[in-house]
Amino acid sequence: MATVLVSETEKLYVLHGVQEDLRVDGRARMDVRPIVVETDLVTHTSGSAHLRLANSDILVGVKAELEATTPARPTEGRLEFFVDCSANATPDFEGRGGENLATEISQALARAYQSAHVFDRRQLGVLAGQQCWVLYVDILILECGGNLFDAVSMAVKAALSSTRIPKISVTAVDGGEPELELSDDPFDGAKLDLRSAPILVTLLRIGNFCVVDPTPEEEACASAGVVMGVNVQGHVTMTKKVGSGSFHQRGLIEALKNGTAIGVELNRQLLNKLEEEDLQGYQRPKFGFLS
Amino acid sequence: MFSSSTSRNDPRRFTGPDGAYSYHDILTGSTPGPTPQPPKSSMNIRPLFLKTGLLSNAQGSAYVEQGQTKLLCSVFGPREIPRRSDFSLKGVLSVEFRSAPFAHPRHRISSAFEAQPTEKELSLVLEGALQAAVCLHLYPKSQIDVYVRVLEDDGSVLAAAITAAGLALANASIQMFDLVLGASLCRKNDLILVDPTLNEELGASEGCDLDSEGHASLLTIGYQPSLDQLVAYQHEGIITVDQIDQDVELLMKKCKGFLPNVQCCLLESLKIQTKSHRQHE
Amino acid sequence: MDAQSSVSEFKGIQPLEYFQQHIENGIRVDGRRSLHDFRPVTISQGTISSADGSAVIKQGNSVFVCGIKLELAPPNPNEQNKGFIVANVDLPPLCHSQFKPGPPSEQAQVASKFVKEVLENSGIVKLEDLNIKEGKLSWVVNVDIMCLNHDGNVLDCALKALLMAFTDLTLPEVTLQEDDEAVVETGGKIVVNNEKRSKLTLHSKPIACSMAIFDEKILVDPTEQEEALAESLVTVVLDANSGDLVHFYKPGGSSISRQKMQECTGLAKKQYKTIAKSIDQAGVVTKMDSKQSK
Amino acid sequence: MGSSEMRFVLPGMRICAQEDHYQSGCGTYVLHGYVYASLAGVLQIQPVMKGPISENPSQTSTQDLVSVEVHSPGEQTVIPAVGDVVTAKVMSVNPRFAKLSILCVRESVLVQPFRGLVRKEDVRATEKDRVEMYKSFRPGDVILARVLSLGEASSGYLLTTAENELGVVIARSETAGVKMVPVSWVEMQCPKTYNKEFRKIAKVIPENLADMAVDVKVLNT
Amino acid sequence: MVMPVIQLELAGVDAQERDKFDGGHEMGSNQQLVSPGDLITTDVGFMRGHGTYTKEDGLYASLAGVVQRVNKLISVTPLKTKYQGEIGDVVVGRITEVQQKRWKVNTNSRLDSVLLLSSVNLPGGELRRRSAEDELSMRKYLQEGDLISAEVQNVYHDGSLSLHTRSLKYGKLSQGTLIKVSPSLIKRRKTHFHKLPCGVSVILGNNGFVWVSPTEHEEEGGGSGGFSQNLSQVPTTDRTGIARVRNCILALAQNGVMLWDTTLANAYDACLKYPLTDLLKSDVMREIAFVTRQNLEHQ
Repeated sequence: MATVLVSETEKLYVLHGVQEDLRVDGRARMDVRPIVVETDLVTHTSGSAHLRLANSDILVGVKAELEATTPARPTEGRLEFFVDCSANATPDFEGRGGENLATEISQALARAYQSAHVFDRRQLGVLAGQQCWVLYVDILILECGGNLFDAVSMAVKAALSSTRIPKISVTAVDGGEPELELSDDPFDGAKLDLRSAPILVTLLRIGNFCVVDPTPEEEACASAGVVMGVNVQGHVTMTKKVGSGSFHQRGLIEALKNGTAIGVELNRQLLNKLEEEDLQGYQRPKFGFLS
Repeated sequence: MFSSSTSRNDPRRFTGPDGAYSYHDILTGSTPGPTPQPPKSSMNIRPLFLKTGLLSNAQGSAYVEQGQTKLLCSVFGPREIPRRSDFSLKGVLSVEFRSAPFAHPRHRISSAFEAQPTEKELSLVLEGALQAAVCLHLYPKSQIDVYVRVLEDDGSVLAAAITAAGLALANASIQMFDLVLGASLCRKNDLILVDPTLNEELGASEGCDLDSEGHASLLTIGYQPSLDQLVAYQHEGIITVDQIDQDVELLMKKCKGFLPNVQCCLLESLKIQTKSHRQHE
Repeated sequence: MDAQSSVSEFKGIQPLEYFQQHIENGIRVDGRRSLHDFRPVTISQGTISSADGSAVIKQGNSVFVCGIKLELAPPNPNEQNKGFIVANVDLPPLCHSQFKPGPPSEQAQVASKFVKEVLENSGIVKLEDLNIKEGKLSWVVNVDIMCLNHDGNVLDCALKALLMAFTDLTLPEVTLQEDDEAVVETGGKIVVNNEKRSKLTLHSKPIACSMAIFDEKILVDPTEQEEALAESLVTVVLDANSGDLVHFYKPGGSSISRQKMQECTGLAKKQYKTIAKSIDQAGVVTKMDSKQSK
Repeated sequence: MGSSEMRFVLPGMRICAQEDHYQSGCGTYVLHGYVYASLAGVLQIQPVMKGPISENPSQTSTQDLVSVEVHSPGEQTVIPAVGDVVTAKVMSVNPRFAKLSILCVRESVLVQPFRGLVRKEDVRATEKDRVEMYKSFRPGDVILARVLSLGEASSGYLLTTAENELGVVIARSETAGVKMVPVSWVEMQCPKTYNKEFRKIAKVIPENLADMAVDVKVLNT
Repeated sequence: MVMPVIQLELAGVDAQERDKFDGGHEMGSNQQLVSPGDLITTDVGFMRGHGTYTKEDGLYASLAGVVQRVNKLISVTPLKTKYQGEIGDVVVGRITEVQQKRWKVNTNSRLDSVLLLSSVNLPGGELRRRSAEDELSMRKYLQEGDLISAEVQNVYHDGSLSLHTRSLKYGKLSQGTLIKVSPSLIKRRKTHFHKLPCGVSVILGNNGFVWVSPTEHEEEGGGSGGFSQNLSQVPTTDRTGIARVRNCILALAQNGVMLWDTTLANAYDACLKYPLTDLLKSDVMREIAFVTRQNLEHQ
């Protein structure tokens, strides 16, 4: 985690606040800061999204490319996550500084999306045993205002939901190699089924309590945390401990329960808003980074 | 000619011809792959073989054999933090988790010096676990390096690595709050496989197919037995929180189960050390 | 200050003096009674079941493991009847505090190059033996030698580990169906019989003998500390089957006279048979046992 | 506790309740009122020495305090701590300070050296203003020094030699390269050339290193 | 469990609402906004100040900001900038490094500022001599991460600042929270230490670092050289006040309202009609800034 310097007394103030369920910015332990999301901003991608959670600013672009299938899974496509912690976000990311965080986030996403029950990779299949779609999900962290796992995962889900996979027709030329034909119409694309796709929820343990959506200052006060992947059905798809501290079993399960509830609600709202945006159609005004 | 073709991107080692592939790829094509596991829960950890202090250069070392999974961990330090970095009153842990090129039964793992993303992730998980276990406040301005090498991967490597790292740190006389033990299990609905082999782990991730019934998941914990704390916790696959609760409970029990083995191993090496120390005197 | 701590302090503060005093008395720092003694060697084969051939060797405190992984590939267009051997020596940070994570150290590169040259010069494996079908398919033998504890004499140990892994190596039977040539590259018509495995014929038995030269004295099988303090290092490789000189290697250091060189070769000639025998007799140990007590 | 029977403990083992006269010493820590081991080693109960070492100065009392300690057999894993006497080799000298490489902490040899620094004002206790670094240390000298503080992030530990027992213990003469013999507080003499060189010399020169060499032979036979 | 507050919006919703608040900038007509390359004047009677350059025919801006004229000197004060200190400024800073005889302090300047050991009051009174022992135990007084309030004592030739805390009002800061805003938003006043009626103290550092903390009672402090720290738990009412003030400051700063005691008090009054958790919403924040600005014009 990119850590900010915080003095011992500031930490104490944060800690007592969490105990009292009144955090430094006035939130309760389970409150999330306002989130603003917009999709389809980057024209050269198959799908994209821009998400702002307080000061965390995330841009995600999805590119679909045709590639060879893997022998183990001939009917399925692939999802590849790549996180770029640019030095724009915080000077700590300069050089190789953001590398570990980037690995952690991309691996967490990969694990969260791994199960076929949350994201069916067969919707990316083209020609069994030969060609499939590979979705390259490029995540750019523009500003770092805490809680990156959650912000990134929501932006990823939004970007995937705006992704259109071009229609492909397979024509077999008299018994020889099959030929692929890509549709010319840019709007003639299939949407992905993201009804079960997860988002990540981070819960940090500060003192004896867990908080969601931590600010960078709160992140500096926490010793341990847990990141979990949750979908709208309330399934847990991935969990892992983050940070240098430890958990007691009870505390961990308590955190996971809270996280599931938050995750379901966030997922629900995100899906609703994305649907609302989708209904506005292609012609809706775009606000981009000035909003 | 012997392949002197050093590849363009890595002139510092010899690499084979492009397009080389493992013969296991064809094997699985012709014969039905790994024999399907009988749907029977297995609640036992495979035979454990533990040994500490077998490497003379490292401050501490441990060798763990868990079934066919074999790995080695060595600890160096505390030593001076090499590069100029921020002053820290706490010590710094640096963990590197790598697999030997021949560790995987099917594929050769590229020996490129750049670690694979999964290796990097496991390094970070291990680092997080050990940070919670080591009394880092006693080692200001210093760094403790922990290196793990998997010699053979037959599943549950992370769990074995956690146990090995705990042993190696204790062997290095690095102050710790508690020992750390690792354990993992694979769950497919009600079928539970404690300490899964590689095939069982793969079975779990294949169980993620829509065709197969139910959900599969893989859980690894790092556990401090006397403080009753979880220092590492990593899981993938669909599961409910209640199932996690049960599984964590079960794994903690398993950890307590093989705690005597770990203690015996350490005590044995303590006795040997004490004896040789006395002889010197 | 008790005696032990003063000794270790002396060793830590003035390593050269400490070392000199031993050598002058004709003994070694690690307790060997003669400058020409080898450290005890233990070898175990086939310990790594994920590899097609493997060996673990311990020589004193130096521990090496060698694993061989087989791959298939079409042969080089210029040498259609040959296979490939790719040998690398890895000195990971785990084996000594001097190594850091990242690209291979210079020492590791040097060792890899040495092993490659010995492989080429000794003709231990004929590359033609690794061809399955001329112009179509060959074996790629990936040899990875990894040091787990570096206490000197990397080259001897690496070569021994390699030799023992080669003796352990078995190759599965591979047959090619002749008729359809086009699909060979995709592996469609290759049949691998993993049950039927055969050993590789080894045509020679290269044995390395490394020596460190210090104050005109020759130390056989130097430890890491002896190597660091020595003026010059020499490695002589002989074929244990024929007794021929395979390779002579002297990396840098101060120059040595011709007599010294011959002395080194002579020493190696005297020793190689014992080494070869010790390897043969080392037998198979199934588990790694504890470090040799001094 | 009987001293004949050695009791081994491992990290995380609860040793005893932290009562009035039991103190947590090295190799242990206190949690929820109990003393736990943090090292794998031998348990030792030692009477607490009165003085600055006492960890709990408020309890300098009538009761006999004992310290619960765990010592690992063989080499201790140590790092320099404030107050430790260390053995260090001089790496470079400039008019303001000398850079050192710390080789031993107390009696334990470090596996890898730590960097250290002696500033001009910390060379000796008296006449601090008239200290000349080049007349105190030379590169290659082995000195004894005490750790003052952890120092800055960029440099090493801050050391001092401002005690009689601290300073140069081994030095070689400039011209002949022979080990010199101290002839006064500030001078050493080369036994070969009889040239004198200036140093800040430590009072106690440990047993002649040649004697140690005898020990070496004894141990190896 | 109480339903958590989650507010997830689409980008558009927010932007449409904004228009109604725009336009009320407090930039007076006498203030001239320029961007780099803009001609400021062709008059030759002026002197060239910071943020300007001369070409044959006149004086041009090299920064984006507000033109300032002091007699014959023309300079451009940038809108967004790192802090450029002046002697006498009150700053809030964070210790980043402990060095020999001095601390390095992050004050939002281009270079870290310096706080010399000789420029602080050590516990034990002003007349106490600094010994070598103090030098070794500097980390006991202030260590990495600690926050201080201080005054700029001197500006070095390279632009870096030297600070001092030799007054009882300066020193180490205790419990509270730090907010970072652009230094250009801090209005220069006679005092930058404010005790708001709601039991909250605010230090508006000239460097854009704002410290919000519970108001300490008078009897404490004094003689400790500003190193005493109150570690008791802050009561909930104070905590609510601090959270409100914090969010008000952010609301004002995000909407470009200058910060001084009057705007703070106005904003605090304006925020009271909203529940605390709503203060993070951008529309509420804008409303607070709008009301504050309006009140200012009426006064």
